[in-house]
Amino acid sequence: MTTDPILEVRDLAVEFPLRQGIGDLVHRRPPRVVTAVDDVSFSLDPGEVLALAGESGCGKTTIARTLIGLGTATRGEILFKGRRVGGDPAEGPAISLKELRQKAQIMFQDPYESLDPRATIMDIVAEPLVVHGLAASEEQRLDRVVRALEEAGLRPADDYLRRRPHELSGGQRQRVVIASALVLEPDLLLADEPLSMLDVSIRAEILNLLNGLRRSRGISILFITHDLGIVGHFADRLAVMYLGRIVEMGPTRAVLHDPQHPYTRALLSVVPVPNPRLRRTPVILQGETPNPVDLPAGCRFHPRCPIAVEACRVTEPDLAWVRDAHRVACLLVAGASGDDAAARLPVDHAEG
Amino acid sequence: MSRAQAPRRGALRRGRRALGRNKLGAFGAILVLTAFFLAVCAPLLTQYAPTDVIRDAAGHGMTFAPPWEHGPLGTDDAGRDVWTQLVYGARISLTVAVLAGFIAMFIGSTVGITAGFVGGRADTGLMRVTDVLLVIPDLPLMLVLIATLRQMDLHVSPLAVLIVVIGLLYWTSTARLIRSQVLTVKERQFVDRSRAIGAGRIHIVRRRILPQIMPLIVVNTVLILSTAILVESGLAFLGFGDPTQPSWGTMLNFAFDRSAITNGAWWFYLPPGIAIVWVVLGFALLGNVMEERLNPRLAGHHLEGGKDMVSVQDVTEA
Amino acid sequence: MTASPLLSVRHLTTEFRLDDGQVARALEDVSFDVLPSQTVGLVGESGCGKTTTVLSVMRLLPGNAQITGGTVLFRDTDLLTLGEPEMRRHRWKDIAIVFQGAMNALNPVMKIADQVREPILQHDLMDRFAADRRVDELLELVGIPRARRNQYPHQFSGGMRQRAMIAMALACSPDLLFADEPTTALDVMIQAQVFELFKRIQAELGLAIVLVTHDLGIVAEMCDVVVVMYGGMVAEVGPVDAVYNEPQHPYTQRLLAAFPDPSLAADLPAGGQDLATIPGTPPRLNALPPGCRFEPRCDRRMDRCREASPALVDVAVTGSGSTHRAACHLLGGRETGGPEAGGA
Amino acid sequence: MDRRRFLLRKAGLALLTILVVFGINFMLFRVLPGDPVRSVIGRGVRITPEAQEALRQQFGLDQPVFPDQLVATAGQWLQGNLGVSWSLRRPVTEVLASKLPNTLILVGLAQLVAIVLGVLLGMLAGWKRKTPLDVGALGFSLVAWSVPTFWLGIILLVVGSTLFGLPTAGVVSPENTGKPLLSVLPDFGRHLLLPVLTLTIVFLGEYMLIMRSSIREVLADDYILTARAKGLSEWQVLRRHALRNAMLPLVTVIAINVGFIVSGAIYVETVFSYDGLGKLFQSSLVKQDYPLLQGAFMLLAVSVVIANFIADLLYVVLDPRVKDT
Repeated sequence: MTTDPILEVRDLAVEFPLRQGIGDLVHRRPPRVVTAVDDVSFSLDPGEVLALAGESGCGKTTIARTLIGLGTATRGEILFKGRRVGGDPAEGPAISLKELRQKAQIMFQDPYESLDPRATIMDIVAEPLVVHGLAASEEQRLDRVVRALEEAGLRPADDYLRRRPHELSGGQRQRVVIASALVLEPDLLLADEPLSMLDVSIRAEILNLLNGLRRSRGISILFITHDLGIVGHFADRLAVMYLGRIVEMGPTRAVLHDPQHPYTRALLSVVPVPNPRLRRTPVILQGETPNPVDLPAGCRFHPRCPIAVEACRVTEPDLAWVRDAHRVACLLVAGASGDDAAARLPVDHAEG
Repeated sequence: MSRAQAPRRGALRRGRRALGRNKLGAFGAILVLTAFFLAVCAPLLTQYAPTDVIRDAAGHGMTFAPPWEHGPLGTDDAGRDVWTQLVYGARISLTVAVLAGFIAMFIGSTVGITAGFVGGRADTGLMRVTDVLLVIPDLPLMLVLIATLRQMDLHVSPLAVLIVVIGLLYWTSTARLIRSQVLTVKERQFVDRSRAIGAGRIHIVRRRILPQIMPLIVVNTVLILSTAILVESGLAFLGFGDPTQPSWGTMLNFAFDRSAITNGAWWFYLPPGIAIVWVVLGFALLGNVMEERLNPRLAGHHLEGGKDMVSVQDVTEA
Repeated sequence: MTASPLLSVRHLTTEFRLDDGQVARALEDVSFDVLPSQTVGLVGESGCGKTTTVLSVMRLLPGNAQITGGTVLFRDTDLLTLGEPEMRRHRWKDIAIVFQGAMNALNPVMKIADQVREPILQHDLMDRFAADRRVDELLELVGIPRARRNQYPHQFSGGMRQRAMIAMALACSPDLLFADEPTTALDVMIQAQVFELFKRIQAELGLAIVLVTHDLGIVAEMCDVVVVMYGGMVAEVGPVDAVYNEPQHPYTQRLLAAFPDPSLAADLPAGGQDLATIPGTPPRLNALPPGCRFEPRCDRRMDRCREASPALVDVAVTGSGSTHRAACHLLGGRETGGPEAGGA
Repeated sequence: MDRRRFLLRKAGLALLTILVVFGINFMLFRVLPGDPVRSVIGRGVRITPEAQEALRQQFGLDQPVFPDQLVATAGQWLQGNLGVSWSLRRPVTEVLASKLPNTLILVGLAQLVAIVLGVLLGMLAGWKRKTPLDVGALGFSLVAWSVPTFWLGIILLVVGSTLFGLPTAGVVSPENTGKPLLSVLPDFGRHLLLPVLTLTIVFLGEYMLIMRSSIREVLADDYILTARAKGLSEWQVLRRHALRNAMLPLVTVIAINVGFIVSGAIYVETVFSYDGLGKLFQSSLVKQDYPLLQGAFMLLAVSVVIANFIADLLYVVLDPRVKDT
């Protein structure tokens, strides 16, 4: 890597305290916490798309919200272009949250919810400019808003400026969201499930739009999704999360082609494939993701893991290199741990 | 009289839909406007003063003169013109209700927004106070307070006492309502988006939260006004109005205490009651129509209107 | 024809009366068959009429909707001609529904076991005691621990609720099961569990399933036959294999192209590849185009498409008893109004 | 569990409310100007300073207000000693106990009828939309809500007495005064009719309105569709699935409204000179009989708090999901 990463996340942990009952106070039980994100590290290069994938409750959304300051990190640090977010300038290069929020933008899942129903499209797209005191004159502001709208595919922009969100379709709203992110010309876009509420044909359009932005503007995108079916079309790298941790991370093609972690394998095997000639036998994990309050000891996936061994109950695996940039957190994967326990890993279970 | 504003609001809103939206709203507006018209134009609508005693040809006071002897609404036990009292009473009733309503609304909105937006201890504390006030039976509490204040020789008008007491007690349901609305709005994604853009607290409250809350405040004010009219009339009926400035409630108090009923003087006890129902109904209907008008998203579950097609959900809402 | 259809929908047309007095034609001329033990996928984007089709067959439409034409033959009985009491006897006993996995399809203040038991008692299938035993069997079948039978829906996770819903649907041993977006709110792994359960009960009980979904992948994995709907009409119908590999209707073609195929993802160029899109938006049901409903978005439209709505015509007859048919003028078929357009 | 937490919180609130009411009572009594002793013996009566001082000591008024008087008062109240009524010269507790049953019967009957009718009619109105029943129910509810209770009482009093010859005042006729109510039941019933009717109408309108909209909302829920799909008839759907769910908002409203019931009792008892707590409250206010006023206020508040808590309990029974807001 010759370029410096635009975003670096180091050992990020986010915990939410649980409300204590009267009984807990009386018995002086220590406050319990939900560990939403646990020791997550990754980086993102300029122009790169990193997909953060996993089921609900795995912590992927919490990461995005924490990055943009909508949640508070319990531990760890976030560096934006080498500057610590919210850090003390005395300890090295730092960036304020306010400045970060100018360079990084978030877009949410639900295009019906993420636009103020009472505001006009003009107000919504111009809001970032107002907040950051950019574009002093009215004309300048209008000019930038129009450019952003057109770049987001709402042409001619004049048709949209005076409208309100409820007059637009889901796809159009998501384009407005994108426009309001583009108006500040950000370097980083945190896209939290931007496609999951949209119909198939609309979804493709929005995905292509994001893809185009990355190519034309070199915006880096952290793409949060539960849909492993779509990442191949978009992401350069893929990180799979389970219960607050990244269990596997690597170039998208490598992970999809040769998934190492048993969870990734299972997850990939259950993604429906629109090809009736390719019906496979899915690896269906039984039960449900456990409650993040009482995390299992050892590898947190072991209670549901089809190949878990005794050691998995005790040792929590680190995210270790397999080959090239492909990393896995599993004791049983060769290269990921010192021993050759991986020999026990059946490799045929994901193929039909 | 009840403080159960929230459920009733919903119920009325739906009720309104059943009868057609604009007709009922217009009806409510007409009721309210006529009442204000009476109040404002009182001196033009009658040739008497409320305290004038009507005398017959022989110079005797006409007590309990029926409408066919003295129009349009006859006289009361002291021979005063009922119509005159009615139109001047509108002034008193509406003034007390409007002032008390605004006090209640101001306290309620402030408490609600503060509790909802600040959260934490401030929220807990304010809501504790609200809950306690909500449970204490309102009429006895008001009566005790009014009696006490009157005993304290404060040299203020009894009407001022009424206004303050009603205003100080009827903000609780508003505060709860607005707090819960603020909490809902605060959690909505477009507020998160504003925060994520870097907007400060003041910007968010002013530009994102208040605009969503305003319609609720306005509508609730109108509905509180209808409650305030009822409460004022009740207190006045129990004898806590200002006998020198009779409101509709005070008129009913006189009618009841001075045997208008046993004398069959229906022209004395029917008109003020009808006037009260008139205005209360008017405010209630108006409030609910305004609610719909001011809030385009009220009916707006996001399945409605947003999708490109008329889906089943859309049409089943009809 | 190897078997006579269990359910045969012909020319079904359903209209909604809107607030402003307009009429929206939510379904028009919908025809398809369901054979015994078959799985049929009803697929399309939101608002295409999938759910309306199910509710029309069950005659559970809201008050402002009306079925204005067609027949719904369930084993030779036209459900549309039955009186309400007779129709009630068919509901759940012959045709049951699993609704979308949201909390709302179960009564929040009723215990799970009571809800599962209710249809058994309603249709007088057995006494209370036997019904209770049956409930236990059903819950075991779908994998709900006996200890949880007396819990309430809010104590169940989304996946468990959907299992309870399925147990309830099986209570009267129906021959046909509608599953309306049964996994929409669920995670993929839970979705896989639910579909595994569907496959198992179908193998064990031999019932036919109509799966309503917007997910082309699910249809490919689960179904024998697919019905592609667009704008309230059937665009294409046929065996899944035929429709997916040789789609005839331009809408089906574009829809399949727009749907990402994860099995090919590993071979995509680094940085991904654009997906095919369908420009424009689906028509509003109260402002339908005069001719083919897909015409305004179709890149192969002809003059004829603007004038007349195409009827379903045979593309090829396959051996399985399901014919591959599509409604497109490119196939040169007859126009609307032709005799028995949807016959199997 | 959530339920226990919910009930604990509600119980805490109830206790706090009672404390606050006690505080208000205590403070107001001390804040009042003038010499309470004078009020006891009535204005214009001359007594010696010595006698005044004796009374003063008897009431504990020579002690410092805080904490001595507060502690003493709290202690006495806890023992059920609410002092002696100035105007009636009888222990307040005794006076209250003699009036409580009358009010409970009046209010209880009215509530019962209003709830049963409100649930039934509201349900039918919400189910059969846009029928004459629905529109009628709505119109009735709106007007009933807008009518001041006391005025409705006056109208019914006039109509009832002139057209049906019903009594206009009292709990029983003068000749039956003092006899046990059970022995003069027909007379008691005739006296109850109009006050109960007044209160019923006032509450019925509101309950009907809430039930009506609540049943509509519930009927649009998905589980109703499930119930229909199961082959249930409309009536079965309504009874087994919609009713209980639709009752929940009503219970909440009744809980909030208990205070409103007290207001209703005060107005109605005043209009019909019905000898209950409401009338007692009103008359002790007029007579400035502070011990009695305090006692009546306290009893009313405690009743409301208890009724409120019962409604919360009922809610927990009806709804397995308890949300702690």
